[in-house]
Amino acid sequence: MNKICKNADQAVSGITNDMTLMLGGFGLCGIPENCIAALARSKVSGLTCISNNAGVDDFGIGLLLQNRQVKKMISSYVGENAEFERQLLSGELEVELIPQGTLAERCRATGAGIPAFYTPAGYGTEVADGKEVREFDGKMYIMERAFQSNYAIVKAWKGDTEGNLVFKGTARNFNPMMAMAGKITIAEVEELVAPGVLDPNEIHTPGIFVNKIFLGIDYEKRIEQRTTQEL
Amino acid sequence: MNKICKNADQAVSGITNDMTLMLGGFGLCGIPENCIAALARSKVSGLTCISNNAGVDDFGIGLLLQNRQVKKMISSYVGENAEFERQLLSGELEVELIPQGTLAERCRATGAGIPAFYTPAGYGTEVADGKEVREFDGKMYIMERAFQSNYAIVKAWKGDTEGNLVFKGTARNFNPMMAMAGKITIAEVEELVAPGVLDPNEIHTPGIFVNKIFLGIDYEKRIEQRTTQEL
Amino acid sequence: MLTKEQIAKRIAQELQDGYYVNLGIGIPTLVANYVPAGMSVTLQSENGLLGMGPFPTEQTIDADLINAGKQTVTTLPGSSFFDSATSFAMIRSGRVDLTVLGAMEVNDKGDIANWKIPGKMVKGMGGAMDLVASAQNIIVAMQHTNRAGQSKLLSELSLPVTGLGCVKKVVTNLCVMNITPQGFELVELAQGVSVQDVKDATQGRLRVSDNLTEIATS
Amino acid sequence: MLTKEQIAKRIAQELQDGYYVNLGIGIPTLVANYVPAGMSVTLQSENGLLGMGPFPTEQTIDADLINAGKQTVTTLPGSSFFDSATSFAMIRSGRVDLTVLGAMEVNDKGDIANWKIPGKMVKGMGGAMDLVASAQNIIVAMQHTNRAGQSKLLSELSLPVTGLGCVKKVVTNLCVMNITPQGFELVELAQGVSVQDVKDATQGRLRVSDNLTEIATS
Repeated sequence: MNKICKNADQAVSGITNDMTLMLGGFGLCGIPENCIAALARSKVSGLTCISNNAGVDDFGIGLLLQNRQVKKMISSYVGENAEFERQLLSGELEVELIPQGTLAERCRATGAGIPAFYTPAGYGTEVADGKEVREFDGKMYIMERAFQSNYAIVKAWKGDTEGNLVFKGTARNFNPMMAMAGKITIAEVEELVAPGVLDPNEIHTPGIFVNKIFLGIDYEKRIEQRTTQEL
Repeated sequence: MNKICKNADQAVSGITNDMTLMLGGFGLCGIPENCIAALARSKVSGLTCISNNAGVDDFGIGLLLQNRQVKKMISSYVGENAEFERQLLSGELEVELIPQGTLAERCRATGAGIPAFYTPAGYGTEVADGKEVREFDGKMYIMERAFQSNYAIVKAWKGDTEGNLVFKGTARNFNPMMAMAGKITIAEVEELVAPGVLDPNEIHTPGIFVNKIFLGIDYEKRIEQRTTQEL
Repeated sequence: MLTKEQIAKRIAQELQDGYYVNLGIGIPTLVANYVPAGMSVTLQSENGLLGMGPFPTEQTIDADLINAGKQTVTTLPGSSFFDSATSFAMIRSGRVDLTVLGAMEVNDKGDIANWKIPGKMVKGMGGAMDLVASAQNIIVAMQHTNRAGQSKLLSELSLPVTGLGCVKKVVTNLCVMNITPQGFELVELAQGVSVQDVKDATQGRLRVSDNLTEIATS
Repeated sequence: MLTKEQIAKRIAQELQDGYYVNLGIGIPTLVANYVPAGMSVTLQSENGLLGMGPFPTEQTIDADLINAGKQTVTTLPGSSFFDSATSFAMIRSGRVDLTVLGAMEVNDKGDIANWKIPGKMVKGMGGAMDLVASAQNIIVAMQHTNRAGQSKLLSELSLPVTGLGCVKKVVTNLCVMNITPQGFELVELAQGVSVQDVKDATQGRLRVSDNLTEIATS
């Protein structure tokens, strides 16, 4: 069973028009740069993208927005993106906003075979509209559902040919839950090693969740807010 | 803020009669040996113990059963324990059996502030008795609730004084979710280090979940099924 | 009639390259010994291990490394450890390709009973209910009849159910049967066993496949 | 009147040794600069970091290490990284002792609006709804009035709600107010601000504490 792909283009080659994708990352941190670039090259369109953010104008999911490949974004925060705003206001793009913790938990539920759960986030707000509201032990909760998605695309620091993944720093964010949640999960990694190189105790995502893996190239890792201090 | 306890007796000193405890471990692997011994010394009674298993006659939770300190066990499998069977049949001990995955997920839900979720495990069986049954996308599920417990007691391999924990091998099992789930969480560790020694990337349980930590002693790590081969 | 080892060996023929497999206690455990050469199969143990290897030697035994049967085991290159919630996440989300379980009873609708005998001490269901509720592909490995000679392949379960309509195939000492909408379908016979032997030992609805063959045990 | 820094400094007085704290974007972020000496406070960033340190130098900057405001940060000894599901598990289960947030409006029942202005581009709620629905102790840091001079402390929210009955305390440029069953309670005044100034700037139900004091800003 070979999970290894030659490159991003091969890894995303099964993605077709109108599919729903989960894309890891928080802001521009830990995003699957190689796969996004390959999707931009592929010209697939009508995509629904589940991702905490929508990138910036010329990087991350912003590249897919520029190409008009995205039909709908499901995110918690879509701030830094002028083209996004233009498409949204013109009605070209649909957006569903979800509380960040609910987004994370819905991804996790998907990967855990849990069809629905209750969370207090959004109770009493428009997020609760049309959802079941229920009291447990004197507190109010709303019912949230797992997602249905075709592919999950994640970025890890290291991976092995069995699909085991290790993330670095806050580039972990949504990647592990999305890796669990994809019907097919693609992982791009900065370092691809042989089985046994990664310590089994230190693996964040067990290989069973990963269907395709490849060694990414030319990571830009753009920084959105470059904040520094002098010592 | 000092989370460090001198020893197991100090760590469990807040546990009083009729409390509900979560105890990590699978079989005798990864059980909090030191805390169980301290509880046995403490003579607290009427305990409800949430633990995947109930130990063996003279080790693990079996020690608390011998002392008649346990009122109720909530477990998925209580096999290897003659004294357990005697108390159960005589009506001295109450037992609630829960599918293992449901037990794990209920612990995780408790620690994640999720009051209830749906799982397919047990649908159509006596486990579903009295529970809400519901269909999602053509499949039947039952609603399961988070636990209410006073203390969680876990065993880790390494820990630091901030409460960060790293587990080893399959001794991880239920420990991380229970650590998340305790109103108060006690961790015993084989090695206690200063903050910064553990790689922040490799921590399994972040310190925020752990209230008390101490360096355990004299680990026996008894093996239930000593299976070997000659090469 | 098949030995336990032959039952395991027959089930091993169901393996495919790249499969993730969960093996229950008893005969199912033996399946690991018959993985076809050149095939990569990864064993999942629900206590938190993927990539389980054979038993250790006396020198490499590790109390912190056991399987779901509480036996000491080893890891293979590419293995990973994880907590029990993640382990059952794999199981519930259908990532385990094949689950092999023992059973006390199976009925002709694919319901299974394997955790409780009324009147006897109940040890618990362990992970069995989670596995049968979620696994995409469940094969039961068991003796065709119980010690009293009664059929374990029934029209209705007599014992408390573990899961409904989940078993796809049963391999016994007598034969291989698929579970179909029409009940048990006898598809392969053990050497020396007749169709009538199977009929006599099967209480549930049974039909014989048009393509009945003999189980290859070599 | 308090500067933004003084608002942050006043909120820092609410910190206690051992607290885990989540600080929102804007004034709340500044609270980290005023942790009392000798006190151990751990900052949680909901994108997956516990034990956040100050900004890096140009030499130590790391694109894989940011906070929830997407700023590059560092870690302190004892820090840990985790995924977003675990991060919000901490938040929902009440493990975060203090949450400091900005707001567009707060009402006298403790409801908060801070994510959406109808007619303007909506950027999203990020983690705000999860935080306000679960935090045990929420302090709002904000200006008392908006740019048009209108009160942001209301009897009814005019903007879409983020969470109900969750704010415990508000620190503004004018004063400190607790949220009580009787509405806003003015407990501390900024130097040079009168009770009448606060009354004029507060649209919601307001009463003055019997123990009204001046905010210590030194």
